[in-house]
Amino acid sequence: MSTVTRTGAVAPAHRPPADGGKRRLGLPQVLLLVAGGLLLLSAVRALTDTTNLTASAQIGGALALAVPIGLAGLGGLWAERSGVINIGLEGMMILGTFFAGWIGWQHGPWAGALAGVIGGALGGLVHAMATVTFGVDHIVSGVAINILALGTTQYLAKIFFADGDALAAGGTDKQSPQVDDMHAFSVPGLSDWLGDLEEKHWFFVSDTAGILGGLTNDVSYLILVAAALFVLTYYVLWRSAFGLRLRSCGENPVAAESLGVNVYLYKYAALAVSGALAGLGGAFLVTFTHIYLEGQTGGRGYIGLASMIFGNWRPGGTAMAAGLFGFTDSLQLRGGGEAVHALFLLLAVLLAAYAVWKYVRGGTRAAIAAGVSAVLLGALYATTDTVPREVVEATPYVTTLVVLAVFAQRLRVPKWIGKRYRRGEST
Amino acid sequence: MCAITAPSSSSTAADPPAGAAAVELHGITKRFPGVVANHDIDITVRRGTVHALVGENGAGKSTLMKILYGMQKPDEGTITLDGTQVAFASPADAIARGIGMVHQHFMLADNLTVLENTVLGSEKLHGIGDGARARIRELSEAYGLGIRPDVLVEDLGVADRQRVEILKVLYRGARTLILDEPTAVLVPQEVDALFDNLRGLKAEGLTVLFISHKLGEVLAVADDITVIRRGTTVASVKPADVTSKQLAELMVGSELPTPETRESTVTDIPMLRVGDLHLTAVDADGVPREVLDRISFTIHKGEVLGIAGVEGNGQSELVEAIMGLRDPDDGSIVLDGADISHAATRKRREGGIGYIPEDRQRHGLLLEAPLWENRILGHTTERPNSRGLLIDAAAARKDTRRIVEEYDVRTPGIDVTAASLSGGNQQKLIVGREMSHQPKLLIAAHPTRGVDVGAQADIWEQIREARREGLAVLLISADLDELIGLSDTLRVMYRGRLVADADPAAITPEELGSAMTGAASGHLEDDTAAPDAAVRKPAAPDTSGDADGGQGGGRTR
Amino acid sequence: MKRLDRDKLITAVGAPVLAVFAALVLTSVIILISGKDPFRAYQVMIEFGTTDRSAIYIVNKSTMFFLSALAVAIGFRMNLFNIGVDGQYRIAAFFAAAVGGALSLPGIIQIPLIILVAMGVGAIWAGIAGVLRTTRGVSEVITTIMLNSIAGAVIGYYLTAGRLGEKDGNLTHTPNLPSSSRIFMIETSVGDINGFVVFAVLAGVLYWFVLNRTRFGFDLRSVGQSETAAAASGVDVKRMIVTSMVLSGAVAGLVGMPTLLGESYNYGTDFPLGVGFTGIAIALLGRNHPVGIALGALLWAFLERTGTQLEFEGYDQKIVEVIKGIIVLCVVIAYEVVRRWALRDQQRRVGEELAQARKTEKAEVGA
Amino acid sequence: SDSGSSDKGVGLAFDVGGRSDASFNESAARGYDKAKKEFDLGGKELTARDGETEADREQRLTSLAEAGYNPVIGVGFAYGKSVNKVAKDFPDTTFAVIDEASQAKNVAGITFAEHEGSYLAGVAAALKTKTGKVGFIGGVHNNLIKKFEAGFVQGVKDTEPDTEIDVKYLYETDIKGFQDPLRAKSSAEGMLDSGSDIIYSAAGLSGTGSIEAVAAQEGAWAIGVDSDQYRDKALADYQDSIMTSVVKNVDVAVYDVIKSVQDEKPLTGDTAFALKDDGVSLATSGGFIEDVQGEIDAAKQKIADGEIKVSDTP
Ligand SMILES: Nc1ncnc2c1ncn2[C@@H]1O[C@H](COP(=O)(O)OP(=O)(O)OP(=O)(O)O)[C@@H](O)[C@H]1O
Ligand SMILES: Nc1ncnc2c1ncn2[C@@H]1O[C@H](COP(=O)(O)OP(=O)(O)OP(=O)(O)O)[C@@H](O)[C@H]1O
Ligand SMILES: [Mg+2]
Ligand SMILES: [Mg+2]
Repeated sequence: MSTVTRTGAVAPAHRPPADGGKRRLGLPQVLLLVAGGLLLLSAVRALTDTTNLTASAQIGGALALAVPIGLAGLGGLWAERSGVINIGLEGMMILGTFFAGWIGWQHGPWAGALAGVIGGALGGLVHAMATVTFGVDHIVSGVAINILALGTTQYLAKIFFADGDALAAGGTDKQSPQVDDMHAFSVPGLSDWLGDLEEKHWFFVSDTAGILGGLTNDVSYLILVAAALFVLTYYVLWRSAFGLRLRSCGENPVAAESLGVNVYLYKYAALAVSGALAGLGGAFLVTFTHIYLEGQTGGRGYIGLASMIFGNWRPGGTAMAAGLFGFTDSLQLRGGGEAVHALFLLLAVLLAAYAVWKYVRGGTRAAIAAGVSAVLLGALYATTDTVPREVVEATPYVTTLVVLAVFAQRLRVPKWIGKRYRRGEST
Repeated sequence: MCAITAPSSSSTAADPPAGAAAVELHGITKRFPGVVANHDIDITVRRGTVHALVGENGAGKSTLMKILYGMQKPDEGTITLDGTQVAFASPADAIARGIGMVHQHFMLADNLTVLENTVLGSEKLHGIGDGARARIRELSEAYGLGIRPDVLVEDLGVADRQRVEILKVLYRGARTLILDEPTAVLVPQEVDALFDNLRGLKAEGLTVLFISHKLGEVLAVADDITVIRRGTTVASVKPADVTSKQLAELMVGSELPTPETRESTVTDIPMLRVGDLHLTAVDADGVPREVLDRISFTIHKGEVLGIAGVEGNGQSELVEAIMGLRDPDDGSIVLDGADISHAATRKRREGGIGYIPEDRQRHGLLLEAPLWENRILGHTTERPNSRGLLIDAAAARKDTRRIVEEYDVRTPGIDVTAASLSGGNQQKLIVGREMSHQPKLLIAAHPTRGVDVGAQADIWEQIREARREGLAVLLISADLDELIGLSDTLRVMYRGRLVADADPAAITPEELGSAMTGAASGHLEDDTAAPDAAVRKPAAPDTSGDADGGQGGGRTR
Repeated sequence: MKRLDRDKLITAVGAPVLAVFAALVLTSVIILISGKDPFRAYQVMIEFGTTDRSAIYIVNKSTMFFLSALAVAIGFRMNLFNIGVDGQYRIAAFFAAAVGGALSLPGIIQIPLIILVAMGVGAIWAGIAGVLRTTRGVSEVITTIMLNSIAGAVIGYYLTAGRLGEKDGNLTHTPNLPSSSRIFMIETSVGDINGFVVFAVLAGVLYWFVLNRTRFGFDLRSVGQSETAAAASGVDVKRMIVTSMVLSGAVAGLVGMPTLLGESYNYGTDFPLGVGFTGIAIALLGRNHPVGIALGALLWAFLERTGTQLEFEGYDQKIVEVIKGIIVLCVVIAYEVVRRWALRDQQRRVGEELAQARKTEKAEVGA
Repeated sequence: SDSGSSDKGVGLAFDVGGRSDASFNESAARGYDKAKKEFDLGGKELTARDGETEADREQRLTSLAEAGYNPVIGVGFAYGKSVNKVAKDFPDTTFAVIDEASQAKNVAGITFAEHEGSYLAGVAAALKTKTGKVGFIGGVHNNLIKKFEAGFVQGVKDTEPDTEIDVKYLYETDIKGFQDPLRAKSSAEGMLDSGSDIIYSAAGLSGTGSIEAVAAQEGAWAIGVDSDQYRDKALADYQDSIMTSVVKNVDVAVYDVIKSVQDEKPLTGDTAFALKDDGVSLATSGGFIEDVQGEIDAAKQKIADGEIKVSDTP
C-alpha cells in the first residue's frame, strides 16, 4: 500500500531541549526519594504506633510474597517488550510449580527450580508458536494456555504424584511430596547489628535498620536469584545488542525486519525467557513452601501482569510494584486491620504531597482529585480504629487502583504491542 | 543547505568488476492476494548513477524495491549484483551486499533513540555505545545531517526523521541506495539539500535507485528513468529525451494535468469563520504548550483557502480543532452561521463538513472492513447509509458501487477489505465518500499525497467542480504546486500562528517555501517592492555549515 | 461475490473441522499415554452426552456460559478485554438476590426488577473500569482483574449474618426469594429446562442485531477496528468505551440469573464461581459471533456433563480439562491456518486471472 | 433401577479436594475403605470439580444412585441441598451427607462438633503456651471454619482468661484460601513474630504453610486439623512441632452409615457426631500433650455432661 504516513511531531519547535529523551532520575535523586520515603514511613510508624510497618520480619515476609509476583511481572516485561501480550503468565507459572514439585521432591530444590524454569519456558514456547508462527491473537492464545496448563498439570499430577514412590512419600493427586529446604542466606554480622538497632525503636534509625534487616537476614537464595534477574534484565534489555533488537521488535518490528533483524527469532527468545521467569516464580512458591499444590499460584500471574503495567514496562518499576503488592499483602496477613489502618495515613500523606506537587506544576484538576482523595483517606483514618477484615483483604487491589488512577497517564506502552506481525506483510 | 562534503571514510568496498551493471533485475514476478504486484520486470542500473523509477500508485515500485532489498521474495525472476546472481533470504543478506533502503514509510521506532534506531541490526560495526555515537557524529558531520544521536525519534520532525533514515543507510556503508519517495514530505529547500546529497553520493561511486511521483524532480536528478505500469516495465528513457508531460503519458497513457485554478468562483458569503482560535496541549512531561495561537480566517463559498507550512507547525491541530477532535481553549468556529466551536464531531459532519484526513489509514479507513462499510464510516447517520437507527446495508452497497465506478477505484469488488487496496485507490474511495454528501466545507489535508498523477488529476478536478458549486475548501498540502495551483487564497502557518498570506497567482513555490521556514511574514509579494515591513528574504536562509540554522527552520533544535 | 462466499464457507466449516480433528488426535495421544482406550472414552462421552437428561443439563448449563461469553464478546468487539465478567456477575447476582429477598411483589414486577438490579449492578461494576480507562487511561485489563478481587471482598463483607446474609448450616446466603419470583420452567418428561434460556436467546439475537444492523453497532465496531478512524468519523470514542463496558457489565449481570431465579433462589457461599473466565474461552471459540458462541457454550457444557461420566467409567475426569485447553488452542490456530490457506488459494486464482489480462495488455503496449 | 439392595456397593462423592486431600475427604475415604473390606463391598468414587453448580452435584449423586450404589454418600456440606433433592427420586436408596444436617427420610445428615474438638485444642493451647499468646488461622472465613474458631477461643478463655488470641483468616470468601500455603506461612510468621507460640490452623492444604513456619521456630507448637496431622507423610519433617490435631472422625461416620445399610437399619435424619460420641477428638500422637491430658479429659467430661456449652459461632 502506498499511503504516506509520515506524521511529524507536533510543533517540535516548542519542545524544551530534550537531552537523552525523557527525564531520567539520577542516583542522587533516587537516593533522596528513598530517604524521603523512609522518613515518611518512619513518621507514620511513630504516629500510628504500628511497629509492624517497618519490622524486619514484615519486610522479609513482603519480599517472599513479592517475589513470585515480581518474577511473573518480569516475565510479562520480556514478552511485552518484544511486542507480545502475555496473559498466559498464570498458566506458565502453574507449569513452573508443577515441574518444580515433580523434579524437586526427587532431586532437591535447585533441580526443582531449574525444572520450573524449563516448564515455564515450554509454556512460553507454546505461546510463541501460536502468536508468532500462527499469528493467533495474543490474548486468545494466552487464555488458551492458562486453560491448557491448568488441565494438563491436574491430569499429570495424578500420574506423577499419586502413584508409586511419590505416593509413598506423601504425594497425592493434588500435591507433591515434600521438597527439601533450600536454606537461606544472611549477611554475616550485619543482621545481628541491624537487629539490635531495630530493637531500640529509634525514630528513622530503627526503621531503616528494620527494612535493611529484612533485606539481608535469612533471605532465600531464590530471592537473591530473583533480584539478580531484575538487574540482569535491565542490562540485557537496555545495554546489549540482543536487548536492543528485542525491544525494537516490540516498538516497530517492520523497522527491525528492514534492518535484517530476525523478528520471529527474537520473539521466540523473549517468550521463552518470559515463560521461564514465570516458571521460576512458580518454582519459588514450591521451594518456599516445600510443596507443589494444585491451585497454589492463586492468580499471581495476573497480579504479576498488573505489576508490570503498574511498573511502566520497566524492571525497576515492576520490582517496585511487586514490592508494593508484597508489602500491603504482608502487612494485612501479619498485622491485620490495625496495620492497614496505618497505611491509610501513609497513603493520605502521599496523595496530599502529590496534590501539592501537581498544583505547583499547574495540573489543577489532578491536584484537586488527589487532594480530595487525600482528605477522604485522612478522614477515614481519623474516624476509624481498624479496618474490617473484608476491606483488609481488598487492600492490595484498591491500592493498585488508586495508584494507577493517579499515575496511569504517564505510562509508556511498547508501540507494537498486541499487534499481529507477519514477515513481509506489512508496509 | 547542507552542502555535501566527501565522507571521511570513503570507498571502502572493493571496486566491482568493470562493465557489470550494479543491479540487474530480470523477469521479476510477485503476486499478492488478489493482485500481481510485479510481472516480468526487467531493469538494469549502471554503477554510479541515479536511476529513477516512476509509475502510478500501485504500479509495483515499492514492491520491486523490497524484493531487491530482501524484504519480499520474488515468485519468479533473478537478481544480479555486479555480475553475480544473488538470492536474499532477508534484508540482512542485502545489507551485507551493500544495499540500503530508505522506505516509503518511516521505518523508525519512536520510543528508541536515534542512536538505537541507527545501530539496530548492525551492532557489530561499532557496538551500541560510544563507538557508535562517535561514528554517527562523524557521518552526521561529513554529510551535514545535523543529527543528535541521543534524542528519541518521537521528538523529531519529519525532515529530521528522513535524515535519520539516510544516516541508517550510510552507517551500514551501503553502496547501492534505494530511496522510495524520499521527497514526499519535504519542502523545496529540503528537497534541494537532499539532491545535493545524492549528487555527492553519486560522485563517490554510489548507486542510487530513486522513486518519486514528482516528475520535475525526477528529470532534474536522474541519469536513467524506468517507467513501470501495472506491475511491469513499459519504458526506459533518459531525462534529456523526455518532458515530464511525456513521462506522465508513459505512466498512465493520459495527459499531464496541472492543478491550476481557472476563473475565480469566490463569493462573499462566508462559509467558515475561525476567530482567535487558541489551543494548548499538554506534552508527555505535563508541560502545557501553545499549538494554536490566535488563528483567525474566513473561507467563503466557492473559495479554496490553502495553508502552507512545514509539518508540525500546527496544521494538523488546526484541522482537528475544526473537526472537533480537539477542544479549543478559546476562540470561535462558525460554520455557515452556526457556532460549532464545541460541537461534537458527528454534529459537524452532519452540518456539512467533509474531511479528507492527512493519515488516511489511521483516520480515514477501517482497514479490516470491506469497502462498503468504509463507505458508511463518517456518515453513519446520513442517507443512503442508514434509515432511522438502522444501517441500510443494501443502499450503502449500491452507493459504494457507484463511487467505485465514478471515482475509478480499482478493486475487484466492494467486499474486499480496504487494506487490500493500494494507497491511491484508498484515497479515491475517501474522496468519493466525502464528496457524496454534498459538503459545504471540505477539509482536505494532503489530498493527493502519494497519489499518482492520473488519480491526482481526478481528485483536483473533483475539488474544482465542487468549488464551482459553492464548496468552501480548507486545503493543507506539502505539495506547493498543488497548493498554489488550487488555492484562491494562501496563508502560511509557522509555530502555531498564521504568519503570512500570499496571492497564489503571484508567488512561486520557492518563495512560499522560504516563508514556511519562518523567514518572512506579512503579505508576500512576488515583486521585490514589498509594501511594508513584510520583508522577504531573497532565498533560503544561510545554508552552509551551521547545521543548526539551516535545517529548513521550524524544526526541533 | 461467489468466490467470497466460498472462502467464508471454508473458514466457517473447515476451521472447526480441522480444529476438532486436531484436538481429537492430541487428546487420544494423551489418553493412550495413560494406558486407557481413547475410543471407548469418546463412545462414553457421546452416548452419555446425548441422552435426554444430558440434553437438558447441557441446555441449562450452557445458558450461563452463553451469557458470560456474550458479555466478554461485547468487549472484544470493541477491543476491550473485559476480564472482569467474573466479578461483575457475582456482585450483580448478589445484590439482585439481596433486593429480591427483601421484597415480595408479584412475579411480573419482581422478576424484571431483580433482573434490572442485576444488570444495573453489573453495569456499574464494569463501568468503573470504563470510566477509569477513559478519564485516567488505566488499562481495563488491570482494573477488571482488581475489581474481581474487590467484588469478592464486597460480597464477603455483606454476605454475613447480621448484614445481608443469613446463616443456614454451614452456608450463609441471602434471604430466599419469594416463590413469586421464581422463573418459569419449560417442563419436559425428563426434567425442567430453565426458562431463562429464552432470555439468553433473546440477548443473543439482540447482540447480533444491534452490532450488525444498527448505527450504534456500526459505531461500536468501528471503534473496535480503529479508534482513530472512529473518532475522525464522529464517534465519541470515550463515551463508546464507557457505553460498551456498561453494556458488557449489564449482560454480565444476567449470567447469574438462571441460577438465582431458577435454581438456588438465593445468593449463598455456594453460588457458582469462575463462570466469567469460562466465558472468555467460549467467546474465543465462538469468535464473538452469537451462533459460534452458542455452539461453544453447548460444547463446553457437553464436556462438563460427560466428564463426570468418564470418571464413572474409570477415566480421570481431569482429561476433560485437558481437552478444553487443547480445543481452545486448536480452534484458534485452525482458524488462522485455514484463513491463510484460503488467502493463498484466492491469491493463486486472482493471480492467474490478472496475469492473463496483463499479457494481452502488454501485447498492446508493445504494439 | 431404583434398587434398595446393596449388591453394587457404596457410592462416594467427594468434595473438590478429592480422595487424598489430607483432610475430611481422605478421612471419609478411610472409613469407606475399611467398610468395603470388612463387608466385602464394591464401590464407586467420584470427585467434584472447581466451580460447580447444584446441577453438577445432583448429576453426580444421581449417577451413583441410578447405577444402584447404596448408600450414596456426599462428602462435604456442598452436597447438602443436592442430596436432599436427589434422595426424593430414589426413596429406596440411603443417602448421607457429611457436614450438613438433614431431616429427609432416607438421608443421614451427619454433622460433627468441630467446636467441641476445637475447645479441647484451646484448653491444650492455653495450658501449653509459654508466652501467653496463641494464634488461630482460618483458610476461608465461612461458617464451618468459624465453628473451629469459636470453640478454640472459648477453650482458651475458659482455661486461662489472660491468654491473648490472634485470629486471622487468609481469604474472606475465596476458596483458594484452602490451597495457598505461602500466605498461610506469612500469616503464621507474623503471629510468631508478635509473640504467639501455638498456632491452630483450620485452613485445609494451606495448613502446610503455617505448620512449616511453626516448625522453623524452636519452642513453638502447631495444632493440626481434620486428621491426625502428626501421621501425615507429607508433613513428616514437621512432626515434632505438631502438638496435637483436632481430628474429625469422618471415617467413623462413613463406616457407620455403610454398616447401618448392611445391617438393614439405615441411619436417617440428623446424625450429630459430638465429642461424647467420639465424632471429634484430640489426637495424642507424639505424646506432646500427655502432661495436660488430665485437664483435657476433665474438660471433655464437662462438655459431655452438658456442664460446658460450647458455642459454634464466634
Ligand atoms: N504485503 C502486501 N500484501 C498484499 N498486497 C500488497 C502488499 N504490498 C503491496 N501490495 C499490492 O501490490 C501492488 C503494488 O504495490 P506497491 O506498494 O509496490 O505500489 P507502488 O508502485 O509503490 O505504489 P505507490 O506509488 O502508491 O507507493 C498494490 O496493488 C498493493 O496493494
Ligand atoms: N457457528 C459458527 N461457529 C463458529 N464460527 C462462526 C459460526 N458462524 C459464524 N462464524 C464466524 O463468525 C464470523 C462472522 O460471521 P458472519 O460474517 O457470518 O456474521 P456477520 O453477520 O457478518 O456478523 P459479524 O459482522 O458480527 O461477524 C465469521 O468469521 C464466521 O466464520
Ligand atoms: Mg510505493
Ligand atoms: Mg461481518
